[in-house]
Amino acid sequence: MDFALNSDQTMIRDTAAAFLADASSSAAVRAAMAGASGFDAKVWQTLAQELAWCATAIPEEYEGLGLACFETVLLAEQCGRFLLCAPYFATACLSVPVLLETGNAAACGRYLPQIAGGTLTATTALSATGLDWQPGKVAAAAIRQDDHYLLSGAYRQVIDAATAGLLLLPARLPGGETALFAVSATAAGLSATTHDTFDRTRRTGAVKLDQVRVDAGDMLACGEALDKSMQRACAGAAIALAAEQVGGAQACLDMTLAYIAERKQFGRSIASFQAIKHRCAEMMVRIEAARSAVHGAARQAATRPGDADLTLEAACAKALASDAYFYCAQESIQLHGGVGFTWEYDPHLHFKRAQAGGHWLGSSDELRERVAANLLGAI
Amino acid sequence: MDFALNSDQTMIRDTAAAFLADASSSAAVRAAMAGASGFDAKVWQTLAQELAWCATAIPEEYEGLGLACFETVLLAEQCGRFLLCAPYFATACLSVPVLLETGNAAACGRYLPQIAGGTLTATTALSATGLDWQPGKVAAAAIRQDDHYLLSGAYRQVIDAATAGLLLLPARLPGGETALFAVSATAAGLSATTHDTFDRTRRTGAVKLDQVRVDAGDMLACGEALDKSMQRACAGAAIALAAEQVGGAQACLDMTLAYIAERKQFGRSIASFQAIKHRCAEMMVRIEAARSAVHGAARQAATRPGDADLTLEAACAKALASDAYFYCAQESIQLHGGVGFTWEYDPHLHFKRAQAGGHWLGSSDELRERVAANLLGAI
Amino acid sequence: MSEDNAAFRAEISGWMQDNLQGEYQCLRHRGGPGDEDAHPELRKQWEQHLARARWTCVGWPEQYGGRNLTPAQQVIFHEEYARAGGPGRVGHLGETLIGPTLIALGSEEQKQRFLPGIVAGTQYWCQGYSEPNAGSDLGNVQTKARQDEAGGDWIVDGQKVWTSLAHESQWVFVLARCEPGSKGNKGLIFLLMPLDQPGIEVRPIKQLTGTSEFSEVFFDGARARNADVVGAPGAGWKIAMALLGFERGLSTLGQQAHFEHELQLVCAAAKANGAARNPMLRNRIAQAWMGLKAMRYNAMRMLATSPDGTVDGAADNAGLIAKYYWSNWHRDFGKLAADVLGFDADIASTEPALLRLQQVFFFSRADTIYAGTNEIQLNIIAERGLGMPKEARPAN
Amino acid sequence: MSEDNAAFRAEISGWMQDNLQGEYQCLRHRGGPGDEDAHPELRKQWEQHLARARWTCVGWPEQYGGRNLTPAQQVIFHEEYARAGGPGRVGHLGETLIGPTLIALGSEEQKQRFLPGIVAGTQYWCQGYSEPNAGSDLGNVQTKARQDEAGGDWIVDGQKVWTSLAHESQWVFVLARCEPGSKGNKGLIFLLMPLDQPGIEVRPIKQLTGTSEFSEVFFDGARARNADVVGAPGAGWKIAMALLGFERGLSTLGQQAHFEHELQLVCAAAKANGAARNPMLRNRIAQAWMGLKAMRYNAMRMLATSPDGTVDGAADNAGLIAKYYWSNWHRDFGKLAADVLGFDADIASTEPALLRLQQVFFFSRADTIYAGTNEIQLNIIAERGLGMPKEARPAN
Repeated sequence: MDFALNSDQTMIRDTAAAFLADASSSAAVRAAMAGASGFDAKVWQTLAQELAWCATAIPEEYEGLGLACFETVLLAEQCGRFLLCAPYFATACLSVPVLLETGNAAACGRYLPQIAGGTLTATTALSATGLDWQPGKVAAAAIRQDDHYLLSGAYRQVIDAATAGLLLLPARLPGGETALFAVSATAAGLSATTHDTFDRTRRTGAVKLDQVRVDAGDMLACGEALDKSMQRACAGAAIALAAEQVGGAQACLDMTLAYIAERKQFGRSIASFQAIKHRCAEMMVRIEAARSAVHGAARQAATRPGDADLTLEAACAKALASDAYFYCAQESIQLHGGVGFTWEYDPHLHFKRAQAGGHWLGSSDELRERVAANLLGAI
Repeated sequence: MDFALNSDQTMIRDTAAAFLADASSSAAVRAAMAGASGFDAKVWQTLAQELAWCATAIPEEYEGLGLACFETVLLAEQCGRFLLCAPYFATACLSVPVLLETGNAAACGRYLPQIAGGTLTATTALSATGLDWQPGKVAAAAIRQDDHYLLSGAYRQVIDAATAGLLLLPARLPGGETALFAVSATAAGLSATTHDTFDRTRRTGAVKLDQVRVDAGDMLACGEALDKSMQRACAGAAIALAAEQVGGAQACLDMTLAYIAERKQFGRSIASFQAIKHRCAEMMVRIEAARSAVHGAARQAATRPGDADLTLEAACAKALASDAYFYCAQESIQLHGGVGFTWEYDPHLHFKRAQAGGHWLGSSDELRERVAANLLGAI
Repeated sequence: MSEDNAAFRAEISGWMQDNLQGEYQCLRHRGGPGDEDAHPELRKQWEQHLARARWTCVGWPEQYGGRNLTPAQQVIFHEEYARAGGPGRVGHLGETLIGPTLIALGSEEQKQRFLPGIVAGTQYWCQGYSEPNAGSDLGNVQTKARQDEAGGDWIVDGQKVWTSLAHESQWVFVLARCEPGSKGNKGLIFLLMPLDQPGIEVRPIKQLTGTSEFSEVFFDGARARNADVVGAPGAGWKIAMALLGFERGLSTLGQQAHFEHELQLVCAAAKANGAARNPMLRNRIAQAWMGLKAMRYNAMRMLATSPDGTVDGAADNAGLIAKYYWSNWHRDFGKLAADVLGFDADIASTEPALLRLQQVFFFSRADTIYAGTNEIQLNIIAERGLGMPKEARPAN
Repeated sequence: MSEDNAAFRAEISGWMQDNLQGEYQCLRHRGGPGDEDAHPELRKQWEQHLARARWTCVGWPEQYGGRNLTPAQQVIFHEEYARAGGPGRVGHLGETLIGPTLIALGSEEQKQRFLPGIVAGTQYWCQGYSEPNAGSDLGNVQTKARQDEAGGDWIVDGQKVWTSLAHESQWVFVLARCEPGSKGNKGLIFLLMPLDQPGIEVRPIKQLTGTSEFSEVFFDGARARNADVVGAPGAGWKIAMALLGFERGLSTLGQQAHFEHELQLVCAAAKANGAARNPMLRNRIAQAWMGLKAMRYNAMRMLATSPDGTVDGAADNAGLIAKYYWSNWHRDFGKLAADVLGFDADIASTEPALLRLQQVFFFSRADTIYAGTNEIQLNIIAERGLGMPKEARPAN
């Protein structure tokens, strides 16, 4: 496994950075935050249709580019760096792996080409309450009737709940098994609301189902097969989220370096104080270590490792990246001093995003317990 | 509760410091470490008989000075600061509270005056394996025969096992209750060995009992009453140990400040580097916070709070002091650079003592769980 | 504790129970840091309600309207006030900072004119120290004051920043440079200025919380009467530092009672949502409890007065670490509160208790920045507490 | 992985299994940091055993006795060597530092004279860089070298310190000042000197572990032949820095395999004594595992060579953090190992696996000090990695 980027990968990264520096500038982010949908439809159109970002990891048979998890990670890192407000994560990083891993070819054929083409956004609900796969905590129920199911229930936290065109929703079958359904946002009986979240760069909301009719063909998978698929898909999503977090952490460090180089106190640039230098160095250490873990996990994921190994790779990447992000966001506020506490400067946007994402797809402590269980057995 | 020291207390502290600066200099500590007993008998004689340190917290009815836990804490802090090698902790800080709390007046009358007079040293075994009160883990058994008990069993870690004149040893009675016995070191069938420990400033050893005969009057307490007494006594001992640890942490900071003021690199005293200054400041913060916790706990203990409150006070003092001690010892080695890693300089003596004591009378995590159980209920 | 003190404790506790009722009930536990914009008008009424019962400025001499309470009694007052959920005091800058400064260093006329309004809870103050380029480096103050030769007034031009509660205050105390070309702590003046005048504009700063406890204050030909100079022109630094000396005072124990209340909210939230069964969170909650205990005992060491007059450095050491310790404790605690809430931390709660914890998470970010950043605190601890070398300050 | 590499991996793994047997069995996992005095004589025989199979200096060009392995193959070699429990290499300073330096910058005569002994595992080297007042500040080297005008030899006076394995070595490479009055990195010379001569005295330093892996080396009229100057007199700094550049190399992956073995020992100890059921220790063990994984991927980024020649800064960044990351990881890991052992950590264990963990606890304290202290590493990361201002160095 060689860890160098090839020239295609370098280009993907640099093109994304150049695009986002403009399309997701601080002003653009703040405009998106203030809007009802939470993102700029025009930016999304460019990104999803012209740049085909959602197509990256979709196989060519579904009209995607057929690239690996690693290329998604390169894009996600830039999205995190520039605080991109867009349905990219929920669509391309979460729901695409879910569709691919559950492996329902008809459903893939129906939805993936639209996603690859940038005409359909998607999201996935993972449990009744939060953003990790907990089939035991699914509060919705599905009952089969002839050629369709009727779904009722609720999901308290779903990313982009109110804007996604396609919702992948788990529900319990009468026998106790959990099944996953592809449901159109326009289905009668489905209602979604957006939460008043502190992190305004990515919306979450609640979804309610009241006797929603779903074609039997849109039941993607169920039972053990679903659980296994979802664990793999969530691992992929966690690696992408971790990449975002590494990008975010890098942005925190970069903006801090820029600020403290200019800011003078006691007649000196505060960047010249050794304690400040050491703290910036510590940020870099954590960022680079997390980046190594994320890149390593993404490269491993491309080799289709076993379920347990993939889960551990993702746990390592997400825990290190998530902790590094929060650490850097905190330090960024602190080292900006007074202005770090203002709405006007950007550190707080990262700070809020770091805290929110820290609990998605497993908190760092939960992920460490997954690793511990593997090394030491269950407690 | 006024936290200022009165003039008597200031004198106790300063006199102890002046005595130990000489009697427990680095050279004296190293001589004691190398000796078989682990301490200098002459220093002990001065301290226990002339200075009457062991008498401090013994009531006047048992020929002690009748002072409070707080004065013991002032002495213990200096002992820790100067790495005193002596049976002071096991005798005065651990076994005296055990004798007083178990409250067997006849036994107190027999042993406390000798301890107060400095002619008897004592220790207490707390469990079969380690140095915290775990009656469930007592592996010795006692059988009553007429006017005496026969004790058999083993204790793997006992402070000053091989030198204490009196050993307070728990053993299980046939009915399942645990009882505590006062056993003379010279009792037939009792054997003690000293461990090859890394911390050479305080010896621990193993004790074995093979049909040791103990007078019925030397059964100090048993069952629930014993458990309650031991929890109180261990809380007292933990506060004293915490005081030692605060003193040790202070010594680590002081020796580091002295070294880095002299040490030059890059043409400057390394004490002038801001990162070094901040790290020394961080040490001071942890030391002063721990000292506040220890002094507060000692002053509270003097008011005879309820069992639960006393346990929590002790937990807080010991956890903060223990963590501060290890932190400062680690920083002391680091900031000494190369010489911090040598046998010749003193940081490693504190480092080893900090690690060893960190697991006595509850590790910091165990103590925090005690607090959590109180705040949140058992897990 | 003496019997007197127990009776005094009971008196306050009883008064609070009887009075923080009815219309004031909704103020319980409100108005603390990060919550300053809660019911400002009602909290001003509460100040006056307190004043009528002589519960403002309790440590001040009786001649100035105080009760001349001993430090031990003041401790009790602040503890019981906070324990009862007494709301954040709108008048605290007057009571704890400028009032004591005027009592110590003000002219008789200044005392007569300002102290009664502070005691009565009718006159509110804010602080004009920090500037965009004089934050940690307060000696770099650039706001200018020049004397109008005609009337003797001082005319002030410049900008102050991080002024808390400026929009709720009538008066501001200002540190300005009155000797052109002077540098550092020389040539400064300490002025008392009414905010409601043409030359002063207050612009709220939107904070990361979305609220605006802090403001920028712009001075453009604003005026202070010559009688409103505290101390001598040119010697303002001495007054400014004396005032900061009052900052570290008894109210710290009241602050801790607020923290204790917040910790109770976290425990309740953890029990309610199951976080109380998570061993890592249990450990952190216990650590927070321990830190709070250490903070309390540290404050008592800091406030200790030796019964027989002996002095040791302990109180100084305890005082030196106090700000760094509580602010970092509170910032860590804010993170703990958010982690206990888990997923729900990101959704503005409709339950006041949970919303309060969310505010603590965000607002505690300011704790390690204002009133001396962490970095400044560590410098001070190293230099004053440990006698380490001062940072080299390059020649200007 | 290509088929070639898989075959190569199997070859080494098989060879190690077949050869680290019998008399060498007791060397498994021995002789690492903190364990350098384990079986030194037998480990020298093992070096020669390796050499006979051409498993020393595998990355060197074939003309100097190496195998000219690609970096990827070297990675595999070091991983499999360590995974099999291959003992700490007594010859590693020769193989990884002075050998590559001579190959790059030595004279032909020096190559001919020294490289064969290094390859054969018969000639051992130690490093004479640090001095009592030139630790972090290597440019402050004061050891003097003056040329004997008669024979051209260089006569050396001074003292080196923290020289590892001096008592097991025959040769030392020395950085000395050859231009009197010169300062910093100017006027230095890089000399190769035999240790066994009248002017050199080696005094072991007793470390906190009680053992003596490090020594002081005193030079009192010691001699180096003029032919044993590497590079030009006065330009020794260049050689010294080039040599340090070789330090951060492929052996890092072998080191990680040692760490992995230590982590396995901790897991086994935790399962045996019940610590594995302690949630806090589980969390820390998992964190250690994660850190090790990050370290491994970081090393692979550091060693990455882009397939199509594009270069980005990633490898540099990964390289900059490597030493700080592994040394702090290992120090924390040592503490974790001790905490897993609990009470028993303080009693020298009679079980080799547990004793090893006890050694790690103590010896890992040196990791954050030698080869650039934490403080120096953070300076370097800030200045080279982040472009932050250099520390002011006062004029001498």
